[in-house]
Amino acid sequence: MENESFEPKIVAFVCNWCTYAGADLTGTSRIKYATNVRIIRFPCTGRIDYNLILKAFERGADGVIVSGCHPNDCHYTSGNFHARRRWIVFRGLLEYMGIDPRRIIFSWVSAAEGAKWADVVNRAVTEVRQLGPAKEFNEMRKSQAFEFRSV
Amino acid sequence: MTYYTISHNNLLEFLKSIRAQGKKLIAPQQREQKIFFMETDDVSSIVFDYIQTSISPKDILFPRVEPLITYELTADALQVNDRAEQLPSISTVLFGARPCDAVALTMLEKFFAEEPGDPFVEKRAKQLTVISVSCSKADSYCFCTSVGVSPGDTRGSDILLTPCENNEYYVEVLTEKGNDLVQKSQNLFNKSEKKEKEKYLANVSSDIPAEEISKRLENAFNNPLWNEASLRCIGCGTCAYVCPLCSCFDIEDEGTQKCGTRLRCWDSCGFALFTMHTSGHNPRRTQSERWRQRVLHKFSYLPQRVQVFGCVGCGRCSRACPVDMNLKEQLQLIKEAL
Amino acid sequence: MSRIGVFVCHCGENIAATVDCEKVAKTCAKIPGVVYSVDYKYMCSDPGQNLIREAIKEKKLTGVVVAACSPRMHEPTFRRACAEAGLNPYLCEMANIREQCSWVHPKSKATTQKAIDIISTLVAKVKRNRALFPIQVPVTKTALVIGGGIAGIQAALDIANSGHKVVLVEREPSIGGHMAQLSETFPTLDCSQCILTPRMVEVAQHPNITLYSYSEVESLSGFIGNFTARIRKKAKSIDEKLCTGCGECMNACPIKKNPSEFNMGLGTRPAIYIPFPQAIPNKPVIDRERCTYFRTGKCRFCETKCPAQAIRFDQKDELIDIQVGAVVVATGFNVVGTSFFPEYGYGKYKDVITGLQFERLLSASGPTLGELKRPSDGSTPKKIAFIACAGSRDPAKGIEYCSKICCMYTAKHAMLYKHKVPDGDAYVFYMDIRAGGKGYDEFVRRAIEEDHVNYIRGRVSRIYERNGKLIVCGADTLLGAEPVEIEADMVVLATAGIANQGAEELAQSLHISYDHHQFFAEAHPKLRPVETNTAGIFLAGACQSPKDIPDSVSQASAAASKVSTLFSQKELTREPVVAVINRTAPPVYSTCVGCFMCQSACPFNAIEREEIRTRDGKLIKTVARVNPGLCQGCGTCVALCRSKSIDLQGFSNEQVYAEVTELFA
Amino acid sequence: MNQLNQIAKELLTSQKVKLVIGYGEGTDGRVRPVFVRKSEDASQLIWDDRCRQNLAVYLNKTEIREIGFPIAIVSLPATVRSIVQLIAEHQFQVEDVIPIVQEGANVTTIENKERLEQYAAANPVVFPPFVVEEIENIRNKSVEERFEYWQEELSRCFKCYACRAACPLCYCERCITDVNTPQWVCVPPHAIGTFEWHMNRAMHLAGRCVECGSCTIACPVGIPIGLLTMEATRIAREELGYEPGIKCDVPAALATFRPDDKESFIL
Repeated sequence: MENESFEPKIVAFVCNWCTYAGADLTGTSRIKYATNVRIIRFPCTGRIDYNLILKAFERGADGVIVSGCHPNDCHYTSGNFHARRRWIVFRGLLEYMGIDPRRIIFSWVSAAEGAKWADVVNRAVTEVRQLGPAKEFNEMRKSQAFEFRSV
Repeated sequence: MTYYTISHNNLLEFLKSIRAQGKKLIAPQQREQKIFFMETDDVSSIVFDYIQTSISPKDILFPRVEPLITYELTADALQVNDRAEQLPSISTVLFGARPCDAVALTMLEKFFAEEPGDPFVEKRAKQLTVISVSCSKADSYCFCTSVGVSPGDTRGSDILLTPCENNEYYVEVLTEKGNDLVQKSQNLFNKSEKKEKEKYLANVSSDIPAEEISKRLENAFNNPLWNEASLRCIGCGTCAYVCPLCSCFDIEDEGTQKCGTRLRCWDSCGFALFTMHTSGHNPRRTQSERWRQRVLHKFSYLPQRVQVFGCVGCGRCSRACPVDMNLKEQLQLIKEAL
Repeated sequence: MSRIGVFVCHCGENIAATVDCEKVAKTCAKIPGVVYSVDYKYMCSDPGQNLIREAIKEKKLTGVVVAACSPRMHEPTFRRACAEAGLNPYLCEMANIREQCSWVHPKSKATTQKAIDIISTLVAKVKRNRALFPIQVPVTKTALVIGGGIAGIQAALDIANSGHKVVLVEREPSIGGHMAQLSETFPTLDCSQCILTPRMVEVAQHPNITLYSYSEVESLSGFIGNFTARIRKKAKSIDEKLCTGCGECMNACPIKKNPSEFNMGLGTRPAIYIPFPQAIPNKPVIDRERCTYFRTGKCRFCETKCPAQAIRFDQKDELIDIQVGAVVVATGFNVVGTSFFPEYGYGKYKDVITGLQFERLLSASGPTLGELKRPSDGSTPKKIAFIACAGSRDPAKGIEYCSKICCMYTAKHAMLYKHKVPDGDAYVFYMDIRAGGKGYDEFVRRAIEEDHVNYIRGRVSRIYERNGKLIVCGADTLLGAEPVEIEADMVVLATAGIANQGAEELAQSLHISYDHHQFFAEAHPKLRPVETNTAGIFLAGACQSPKDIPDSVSQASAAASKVSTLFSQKELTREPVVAVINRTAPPVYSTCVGCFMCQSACPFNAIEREEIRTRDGKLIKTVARVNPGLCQGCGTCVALCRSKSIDLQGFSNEQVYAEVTELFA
Repeated sequence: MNQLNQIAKELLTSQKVKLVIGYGEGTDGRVRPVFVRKSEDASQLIWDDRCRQNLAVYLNKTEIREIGFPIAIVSLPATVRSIVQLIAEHQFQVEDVIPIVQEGANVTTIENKERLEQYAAANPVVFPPFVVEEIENIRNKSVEERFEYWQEELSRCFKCYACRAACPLCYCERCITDVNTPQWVCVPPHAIGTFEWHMNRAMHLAGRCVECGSCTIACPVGIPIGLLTMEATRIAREELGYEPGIKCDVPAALATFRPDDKESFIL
């Protein structure tokens, strides 16, 4: 694999009640996983603005994990359902605009699924490593063409 | 001033040679049924049959996004870079500008030359050579002659080509910069007498005397006409963005605590946000007030302040307006109403 | 300018073993805005907390980041410490460098770097934190109990006994609900009415309870502590103050052959009636659909016979608005109708009846005065079949769930049958016997072993009539699915319990959620089983799912205790992590454009419409408003708002944005 | 269009409406929006194939609101759908706006909710052939090719916001791009800035865009910009089963959910 030495930068947006607690459990269970991920805590997946995912990529993330409570387990009953809809549209549009949606890993990780969290992270790291750096965003950042822009 | 003629084929050769000299060549190109000034390596892609490009060439002097400074916070110091000093030196040739565009470019240069001056526009203008092509066609949106510009105007051009018979152009070399270019490809040009080019030019009627309108506008601020006239205006920035003279901008800072850039971006008085105060108060709350600002700025404030109109009558705003806000017609309305 | 303090905890070796805490503290000291950064062995210990308290005072900190364990562990600890030092507790954030860093990664530079990154995102966040203050909501200390069955009665009595006012609303002319219809109750076989009626009387006499019978809740607005309920008091056509309940009117009524609802259609009642002798209130109502006067304009016999002159034909429905602080929904359940079992001939054969009808036949106050006579010819059934799971656990019929009470009451029915007809044969067709509960399995065993009820494990496919007998065709799965045919005199269906009629409409008017069977939904199936998602509304009894009496009663008491807890406080205190809609100076007032997408997305109905008007009352615009009493702070509306006119305190747009961008600064 | 003029005239004479928004003759063979307040001016109204702009955009304009409801509006099928969507989003009431529509060979008005919803549902927006072609063209591209395609197209965008101004459903008083605390959308029209802007526009119009194409028509640099919001609506339609602009009291696609929404992409 040509990308083996590449260490992807991954941001995880997680809900407080399930995945954050699940990630805590990974810790208390001393299950090891890759160091590439930085977790940001939200009250609920419903709170996660798709713009934050965009911002993460624009600022240099190579992958994003979004994770929350399983359906019907949402602390607020339906925040995750709303989020799920949003992701359906968001993923579709990203793909339409030419961004590989595999860079965003969506998952449901409950407070009891410490092992699953480690698995999700490791999987994300492997997959994003295979995809390589987020070249589309790098390209856009570079082409902040400040000289005459051909129109 | 020297005069030549050049055949269409030789003109293409001439443009090719410009590119070969390592200069940046910007010329009309077609994209999605519209004509734009675009950088090109391939002279065969240049479009000749157009009345006006969709967007003015002001981008060349005043790009839509201009980094003014960059900063970086390192372990021991804050470093600020003046981007003006880093502007690349590359001579640029604009081909296919209309005489009105060329006039507008000089005016734009003057606007930015006002105290304290603007090194970006100044440097770019210095590097720019303008080869304009006179208008042999005009459409109903054109009204250059009403604002003191003509289809064969030589102001602002370094070389002016006027299409005449036999697929030839009458060439007026107007400046030293123009002459330099011609000298390098002398063999492509035929010496010529000074010609009377009027007969080759489009006829643009001058039925809207801008000076007169300018006078009438002095007391028009509270006239109900603005509301009526702009009822269909939807408040986009198209007119300002295609205009060769609109030069309002907005300063944006993009960055973090560690590094970043200060950018100058185009802005438009048509936007509600243009005059929005932090408090939420907006002195130009409605679109009619913004439309009034646009007209008054171009036809009253600028003439009062610097004795020029903020308009060269190119008609781009009217052509581009999604709701047919026709500037020429609007001036006519003002003339009748006031 | 921010003055942030960073406190890096070693957690003994828990963090320090893999993270270079000293280096972390030193690096963090260089983050712009950080004025103090220190590491310490145990931050949560007294000296550790002291370190924070002292630093807040000495360094005049405007924000604190404690880099230690999970905020789920010690956030309250450190926020309290900050508060003790005079810093608003919401200006303290925790960076989780233990569970999500030191414990999951080996000792390495990368691990230390991750700890630094985590801290810097939280420094970026805390710089944008604002001081927040708990939200106080006033509470009206009156509860509304909807439904006067055993659950509603229990809840009303419990709340009333704890000293609070209760308004009890019952749809029928009398309280009592289904329990009043039962003959005896499992597993003790004590008489249902004997244990219920004293409670009913207590309700009627309790000084804290206002009873609205023959009434329905029409709408509910407001929020926890501050609801307004609109009650429709249906016209009873009598003046309750004058009526003595003597019953002369009922005797006078010429239209006597109306099917009695109380007796499940097995008996009759007049058009002016009291549903059953022990009814509370014990005053009649006129059934206007059956009454001759209301149908034809003539009659008024009852009026002439009424010694108290209490009949009021011109009475109208009355709408009453009451202010309440909490609501207990106890609207009970229903059983499936006749059309549900074409294969069992229910509705076609008179002697195929439901369990509830059987209860009435067994009841001493029932249409047969407790004698077991079959409806068709009044004879005593010598052979009887009971079919458990009639409709329940049958996905093909659309009811996947277990109705929970049928196994027990079927055993009870069979047992009572054997007690009444000792020489009769009782057969029970069942799928499984579910007899979890105190004394329950023993009870079933008694039916089988002592009363010799024949239990056949298998389902009944069809019932048809032959020579005056009901032929019950089933299979005995324990005997290798061998076909079984019973020639029964009577069949009792343990029909599935379903949501009460009108449950969906009621849920909508109360703004509570319900499942696809129209049973009301609890906030959490395990941890919040009596609360709904709408704060201040609680559930009791079978309106949530089929339940037996002890379960209904305990849930009712639980709901009542929730209400009492709510009422025990002067004001309700809520976490300030709530959404707010921005307000700006005129002429904008708010950037909200009133599309109300937030309103439809909010799981808690916390978003209201607010009309912004000029001083002389002219409407300027309608914008959203978050009711902080209802908002739970999920932030779904915030992410949804296109114009970014809503923000979530504690997780504001600026805060989360700063966290994300800080990672790549 | 005598019928149209007649209807407009009657609506104004009977004072049933204060204003009729319609199409009139513009300059150089173009049509333009006209605002008729006096019955004698009703003859200005025309209706032919050139009339493609969605006039519902004016229903939220301050100056038009100052004239006051009820307003009659010459409506294409897409216009009716945007009116329904605007009602669903509480921007005005059914009785505030009277669409004037073509039904078969006739021009009629729609004056109640049932008819409005019925008309909207029965008259889907028909895409012009070049749009259908372009949709197909993009569908056949790989993700990489799509990136190139949009980068090339969006490189012309200079953020004049004509797309926003021409859209009847972009009625926010403060657009997200004008929010600067935090700066959700980079203001400059550089690659990131334009990508963000168009992504946001598409997300905001997901399940709300009625596919009228007014944004594409308005774009002065010829970006087929409507394809983005149309794609968002296609996703809402195909994956969420949601059709915008046909029901007056249904919450927007992203303001609601179904427990069985697809989640094959979620681990």
